[in-house]
Amino acid sequence: MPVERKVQPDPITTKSYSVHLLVSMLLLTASLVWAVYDEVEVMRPYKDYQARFRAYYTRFLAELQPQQAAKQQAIRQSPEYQELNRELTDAEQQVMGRIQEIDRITGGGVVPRMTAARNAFQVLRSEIDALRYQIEVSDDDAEKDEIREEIEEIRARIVEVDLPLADGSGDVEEREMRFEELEQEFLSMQQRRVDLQAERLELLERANELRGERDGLMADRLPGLGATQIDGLLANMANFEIGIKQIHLLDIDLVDRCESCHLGIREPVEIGPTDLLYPVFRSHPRPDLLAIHDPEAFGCSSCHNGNGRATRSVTKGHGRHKFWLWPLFYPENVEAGCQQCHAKEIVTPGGETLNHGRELYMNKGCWGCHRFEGFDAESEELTAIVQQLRNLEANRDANAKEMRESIELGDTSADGATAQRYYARAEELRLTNSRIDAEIHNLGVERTNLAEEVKKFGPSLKEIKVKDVKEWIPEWIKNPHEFRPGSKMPVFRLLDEEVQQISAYLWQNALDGDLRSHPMGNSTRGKELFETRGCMGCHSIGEGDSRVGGTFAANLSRVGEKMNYDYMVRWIHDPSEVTPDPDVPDELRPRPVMPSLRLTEAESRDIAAYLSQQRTDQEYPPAPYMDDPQMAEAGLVAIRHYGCAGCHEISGLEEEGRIGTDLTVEGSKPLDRLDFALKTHEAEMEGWHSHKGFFERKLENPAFFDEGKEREHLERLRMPNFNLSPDEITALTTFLLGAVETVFPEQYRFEPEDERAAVQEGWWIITRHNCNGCHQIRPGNVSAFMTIPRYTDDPDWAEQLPPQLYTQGARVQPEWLSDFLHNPALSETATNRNGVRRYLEARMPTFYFSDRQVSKLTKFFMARDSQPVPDLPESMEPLTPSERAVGRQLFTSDAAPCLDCHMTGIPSQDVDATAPNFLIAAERLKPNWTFRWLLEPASIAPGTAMPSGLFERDGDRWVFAGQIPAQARNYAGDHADLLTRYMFQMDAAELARLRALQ
Amino acid sequence: MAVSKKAATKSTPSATNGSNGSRQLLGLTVDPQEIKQKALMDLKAIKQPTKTEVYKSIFRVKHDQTARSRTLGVLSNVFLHLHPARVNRDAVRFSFTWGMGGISFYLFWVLTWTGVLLMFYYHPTKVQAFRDILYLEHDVPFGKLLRNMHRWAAHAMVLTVQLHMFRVFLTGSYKKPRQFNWSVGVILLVLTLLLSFTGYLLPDDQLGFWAVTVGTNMARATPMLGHEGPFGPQFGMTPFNDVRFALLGGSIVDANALLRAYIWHCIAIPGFAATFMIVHFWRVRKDGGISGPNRIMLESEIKPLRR
Amino acid sequence: MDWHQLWTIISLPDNIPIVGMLFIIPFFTWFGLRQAFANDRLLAKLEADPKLARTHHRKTQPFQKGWARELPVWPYLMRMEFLAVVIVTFILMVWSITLDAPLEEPANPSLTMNPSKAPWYFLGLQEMLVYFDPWIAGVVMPTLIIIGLIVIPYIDENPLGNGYYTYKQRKFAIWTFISGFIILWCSMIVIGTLIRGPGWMWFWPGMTWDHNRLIFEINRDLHEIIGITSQPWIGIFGGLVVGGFVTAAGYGCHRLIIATEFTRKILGRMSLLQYAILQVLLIIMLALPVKILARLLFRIKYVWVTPWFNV
Amino acid sequence: MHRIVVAAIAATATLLALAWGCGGDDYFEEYDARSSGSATSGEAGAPVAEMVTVDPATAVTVKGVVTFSGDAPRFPPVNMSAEPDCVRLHGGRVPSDRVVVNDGKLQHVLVWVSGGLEGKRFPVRTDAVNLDQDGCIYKPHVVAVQMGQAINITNSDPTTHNVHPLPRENREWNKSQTSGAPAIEYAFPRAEMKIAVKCNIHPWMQAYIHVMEHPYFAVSGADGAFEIGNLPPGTYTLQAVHEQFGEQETQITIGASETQEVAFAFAR
Repeated sequence: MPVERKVQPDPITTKSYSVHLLVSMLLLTASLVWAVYDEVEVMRPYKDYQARFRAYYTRFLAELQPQQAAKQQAIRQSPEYQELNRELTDAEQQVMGRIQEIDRITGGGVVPRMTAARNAFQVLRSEIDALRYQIEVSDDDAEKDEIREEIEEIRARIVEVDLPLADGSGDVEEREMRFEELEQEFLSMQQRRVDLQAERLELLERANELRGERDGLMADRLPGLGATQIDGLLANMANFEIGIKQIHLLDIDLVDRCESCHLGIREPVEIGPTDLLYPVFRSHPRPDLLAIHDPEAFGCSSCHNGNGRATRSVTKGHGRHKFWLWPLFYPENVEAGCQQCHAKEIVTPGGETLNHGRELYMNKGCWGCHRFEGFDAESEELTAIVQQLRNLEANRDANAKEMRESIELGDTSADGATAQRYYARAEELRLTNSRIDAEIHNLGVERTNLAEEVKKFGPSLKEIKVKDVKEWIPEWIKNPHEFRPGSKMPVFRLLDEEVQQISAYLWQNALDGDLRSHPMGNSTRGKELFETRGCMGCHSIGEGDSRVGGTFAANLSRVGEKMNYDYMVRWIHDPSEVTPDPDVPDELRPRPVMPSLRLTEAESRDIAAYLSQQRTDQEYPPAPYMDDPQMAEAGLVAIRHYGCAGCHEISGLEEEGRIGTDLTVEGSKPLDRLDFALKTHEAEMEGWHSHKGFFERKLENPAFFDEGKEREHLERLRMPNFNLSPDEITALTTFLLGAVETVFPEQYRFEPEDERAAVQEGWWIITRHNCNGCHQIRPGNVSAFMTIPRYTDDPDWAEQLPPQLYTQGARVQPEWLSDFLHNPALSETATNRNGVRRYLEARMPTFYFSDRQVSKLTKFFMARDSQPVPDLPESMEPLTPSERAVGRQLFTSDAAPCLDCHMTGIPSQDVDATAPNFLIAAERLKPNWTFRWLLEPASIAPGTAMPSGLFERDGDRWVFAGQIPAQARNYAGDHADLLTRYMFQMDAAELARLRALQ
Repeated sequence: MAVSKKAATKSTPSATNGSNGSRQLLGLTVDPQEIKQKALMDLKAIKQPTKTEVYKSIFRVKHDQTARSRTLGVLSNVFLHLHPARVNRDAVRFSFTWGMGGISFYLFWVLTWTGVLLMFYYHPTKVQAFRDILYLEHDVPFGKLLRNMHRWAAHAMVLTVQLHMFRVFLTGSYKKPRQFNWSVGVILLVLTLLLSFTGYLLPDDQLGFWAVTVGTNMARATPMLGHEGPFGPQFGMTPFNDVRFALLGGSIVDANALLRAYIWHCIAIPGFAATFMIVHFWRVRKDGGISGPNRIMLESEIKPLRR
Repeated sequence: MDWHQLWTIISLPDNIPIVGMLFIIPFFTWFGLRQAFANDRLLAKLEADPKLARTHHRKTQPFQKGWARELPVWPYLMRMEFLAVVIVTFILMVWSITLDAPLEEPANPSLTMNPSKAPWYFLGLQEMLVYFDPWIAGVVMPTLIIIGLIVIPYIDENPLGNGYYTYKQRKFAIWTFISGFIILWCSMIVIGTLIRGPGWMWFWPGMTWDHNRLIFEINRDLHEIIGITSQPWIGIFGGLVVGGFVTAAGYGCHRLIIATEFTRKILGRMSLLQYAILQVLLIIMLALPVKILARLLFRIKYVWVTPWFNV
Repeated sequence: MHRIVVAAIAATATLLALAWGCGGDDYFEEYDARSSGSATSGEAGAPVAEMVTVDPATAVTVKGVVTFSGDAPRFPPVNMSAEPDCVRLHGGRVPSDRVVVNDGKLQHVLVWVSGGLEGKRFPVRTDAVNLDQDGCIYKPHVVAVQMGQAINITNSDPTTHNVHPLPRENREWNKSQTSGAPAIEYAFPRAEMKIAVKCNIHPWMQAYIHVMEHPYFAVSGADGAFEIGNLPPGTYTLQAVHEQFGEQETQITIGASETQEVAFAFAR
């Protein structure tokens, strides 16, 4: 290009980058500042929480303080307090002079004198000690002697000491003393000081006692904290340091910083959800649980889950994000956490939702299809024992063989010593086998027990031919909840033809049997018996709002439509009587869950008559297909597919296993293994892609995750619908959420080996047999009986409620209880009655317990009240004749007419009785419990008819509160104790005398 | 040597002076005038810190504007040890270089430092590894920042290395005389990827675990050396002696794999990478700086090939 | 359309580099080629004007007479480096403050992740697993990539375009590299990241990653389609097909190599060994898209089945 | 070079946007937003009842008579034979006190204001109500008290009784009271209708205690009359409750200082 262009300045060398540099440096600096801010503030949001907490809590306490101070002031004004205070002042005044003197002598005389003597003494002693050491290390005897002399010289040396006088006058005496004298002086002054202090303490004893009493009165009367305590809390807040608050459990390396934000959790003041404006600051809503699970020992996330380490944000801390495997439990499921350690129990005190869930798992029969460790443990134990027996027998046979061989070898060995060795071996084996025999015997007993205990959840379907109305069966199978809303039999998703096939199989494979035919009973009497004998502890009648009775067993509102009258009579009369089954030997016959109420045949007929009337006039279409063998054949497939044999005894399917998943650790199953199917995306978007979301939806509608799926009928989800209520779903979800593989080592888990294990085991039996249906076993328990209008509305009937079992273990003797559980009639002949409370209409039924179960139950009651098993009876002083007379008078006094309520054995009188007979007291009750019972029955059995306040305190004994009978006035002993002894030594003759006196 | 000798001779008189002074001190006679003078000298020295021996020993001597002193300046400048004194103007132009090589090096440097800091908090054991990451995330001051920086710098480095290579290719900079340096660069790319890959496993979470599982599963199929590869079984390969076993220290990704990944990640590969980087940079210098110096060449100017 | 899914994938912190790649690679491709074209224009001018060519400074654009050809490192290079360091540090800081490095559940060998993906830069290789047996995709391919990259300077006998951007003088090399780097490497990574979902199935952007998705896909070996059922005929047939491909591809590549006078000239400078290596690499590179298309379009699983290996 | 700075800033902006997308959570802001939203949507917690003082000048009175028509169910006379001491106190048969009708007037009916006083609190009555055990019968058979108001339970019999209220909501207790023992004074802290009181020693003895939230109630006397006074004017629901015959309700509106007559008629 010819045209010469003007050279432009070089852009690289001429351009300045100052602006770029400046801008980017500024940006970098800003990012550094940001990083620091991020680190210091954003990453540590708890600082804001703590600053707020300090402000809010200080304000809260400042408001609370004057209130509490006012309350305290009011208490101080109370005459009792004033009186104590005055006494205290007096007591203090009395000794004040001497106390002051002691203090003066000690401080001004004894201690200075002691110190002076000690100082001088110590100088000499150190010198001596140093010389002694020289002796010890010296090899030269001459030198040793020399040094010893030196020591003697020191000992003899006279030292001048200024000793203050011991009387506290402050004067000083000048003394010349030797080593021993100094030591003596020092020791004597030491002793003097001790003596003076002891005297001082003794003088103040009364005052201190009174002060304790006064402060105790304050603590006793003051609800919440005292003003000074609150001042202390305020001071804590004033010195509050912002920083991570953490609990670190070294052995499991658990770090929980929950309290960095939840600052009020462990405060001694109760802080409500909004007391500090935000619920995050509330105190723990269950301080009782916190008290037994000290956070310093258990942490927080061990129960609640969440990421205890994370303090960056709520989401991180609560672990509610995809990658944290242990997200915080929601409040309604919080009890799920209990199972980390309380996995072996069916009842965990304090975990009501969880217990409800477990109870549902047991009593809705979930375990029929889904194994869960602990549920139906008997059948597993049985299998294990059978295996064990086989092994033992094999061992025994092998030993026997070896024994024969040893003997043979011994017989043929060359020398005697060798032969002896062989014979000894044979002998040892023989002994081993005899031990094995004993073991086999014990296991055999165990096996018998277990065989009695193993039972399926639902009724045996082998009986349906004799039991049920044929045409009713398909209708029932089709939709049990239509016939009986809320029934435990769930609704399967069956095709009509499957219903027919299943009915056909069941019908054709049921047992044929003859039933004794019964005349129709009196249904009016039957109704009364049904409502009062105890049937309603488990069964209910009426549907919807008018439903009355327990939920443990079937609702009988339409039972008349389905069941044969004759069968009903047999069943009510004796549930253990079954149609003979040629395939099953008698000892393997399953025992029914339904107990016997020991009804007479007439009573059974009456009840059956009443129940037969419980029906609507629905017609059932004929079902000829039920006799078609082809249908039955197809039915077998369906029955297998739906797992009917999981809950029912069905001919030909005795060995069938469970069809569902094992749920023992379902809560820790990886989320990806829960099949959300087509709902996955929806779940993720709506935020329920979690165990909780899965369980809740699955329980609400087991077919939920089939929705939208294109599947063959038999490929669809098999779980039937139980039509659970929202509460039940929450309870079961809680239970399943907590069903996890525990991450805690053994020392954390509640797997006691002492008597508490007996409590754990007992609850399983109690839940399985619905003892709660009639008895209150835990305070707050509402038994089914307590919901029946008759018992709630009429105070007379309220007295007819079955007894509470709160302190049963302390009350009765274990041997007696065991007998009673075996046979509640307490008699081999008069079985149609209650053994103890014959006046009760309701009857303690005879359960088909195995020996093992009875023993477990007995241990349960004993363990709950910390009673020793076996029980060694207390020795009881025999009554002197005069004591007997006093006892008699007290027993029959107008003020305590014991025999007005207690049974006496006279039928006419026992009609009105509301308490047991004294004659069985000695073998049944425990004296110490009886003594406490007499004093304050209401604290042992709230609501009891036995009145409180029969005795009043007089010095260190209890005396009768009413008009004291003449002879008793001179009796110096304890009246309640006397009455107890009298009661325990009562016999029929004595009782007759009392009756006469009455 | 010559310099130190000179210094030694210079210092001799002052040393004798000092010994004179000390003799006076022993005699307890103090000359206030002399002490004052010495104090003044010290003060003067403080006023001109650049003149002190301490300063000079650290920052070298300020040179006069002579050719010799300039040479000394170049020789003693730390930056000019890494770069030549002058570079082709294109090497300064960002649009030409994209700066990716330098950025890659800088990122490597960042990774080294953050990595070293992370090593303080990390134990390559199955029990502790994951916990340590949580610890870093929640406890260690700036721990989250540290880990994030390490991770993102690693990702960025994989990108910048690739871009660097892309640029080198587009400018034909691998051509004579830089063929070998390109090969070194390729090896550095491989090392970069391996560094990142070995680091992936270290948090011991699902992400890393399965990424490494997938990655190492391919090794099963190595021909002849993997038990699932062609001719592998014929060579007697089983899951317990093949190349994958060697990589993982076991037949599954477990504690040994973690430890191996750790050692490869922290010691072996960085060592190789550093070595190759040194070679790479040295070759850049020796090959005449970055490729910019070459004139553009016309087709007509191609010289015939001489073999 | 489920854009939430796409957002979930894109916003995954670990996928940021891929998202960045989507922008950065095209940008730099454009950025480099723009300079190449500018230089090409200069080259064209010089070629047209031999006189100017003799006197021209021969520096790449933009350069003007009078400017220093070399600059002191201090301050001109140092300041650039410093600026780069500052900006990179800044970006890294902001990136690290705002985005957390991923940390998922603790490793659990019994719980397979679906999809379980390799680190993003290996996703190209993982994607290859769909089309090839692991020994090819996981071992042979990477090895060949490395070897191929290393030998580039030794087989590229084109003396032009050394040290400056140019397209015109290196069409063949640039096309080969771009197709290898961008089409085969980067796009495979993008597919592996954004497109491959659970079960390594193909999900278009906007489709939900449904774990339950089922697709009917039967891949058959080529010999099955043809109807050959017994060894050794299967092996022989496969060998023939592969051999056929190699012949055809080699022929095609050769046609490309001798496409213009310039390329023929370059060919003339190459030794037989260089040519052979070039051909092998080109044929293998070409085999990738061919096999991918054969799989995607014709559902062909293996072409060559032998008792020892399958291709 | 500008481009780089621009690119850096753009990258920063992108990252910031991403960071915002991943957003942190501020508990306090969220909680405030949530609770302020819910506060307007509905009052969840029950408001604290206000203490009302009645102006005697405008106070009104409701009074009336409870009548009964038809055949009153006959209850068998009380059988005290189990306790000769009790029999001795009566000169013959003791009629049941479950239903007492005198000339068509029904005794032992609780009349109370069941509606119209919601959300109001009234001072607790300071007078004690007596419940006497006299002749082995509770006198009166029906007692009404305000919650917190004391009941004095006395024993005028020569025999020991035990006093055993069976509440459902209040705490349950059971105390024996010997002849001539001091009165048991007890105030039920919670409102609850129809608390049965029993003596377990003498199972025929029964009384009912009604514990009311406010002081506006009365129990009809032997003449069936009742009177509720010192009521602020307004519209109320009045309910009459009898142990056997259930409940009746009526609406009334009374202006200031008025006295209104209300009649309840039970029938069988």
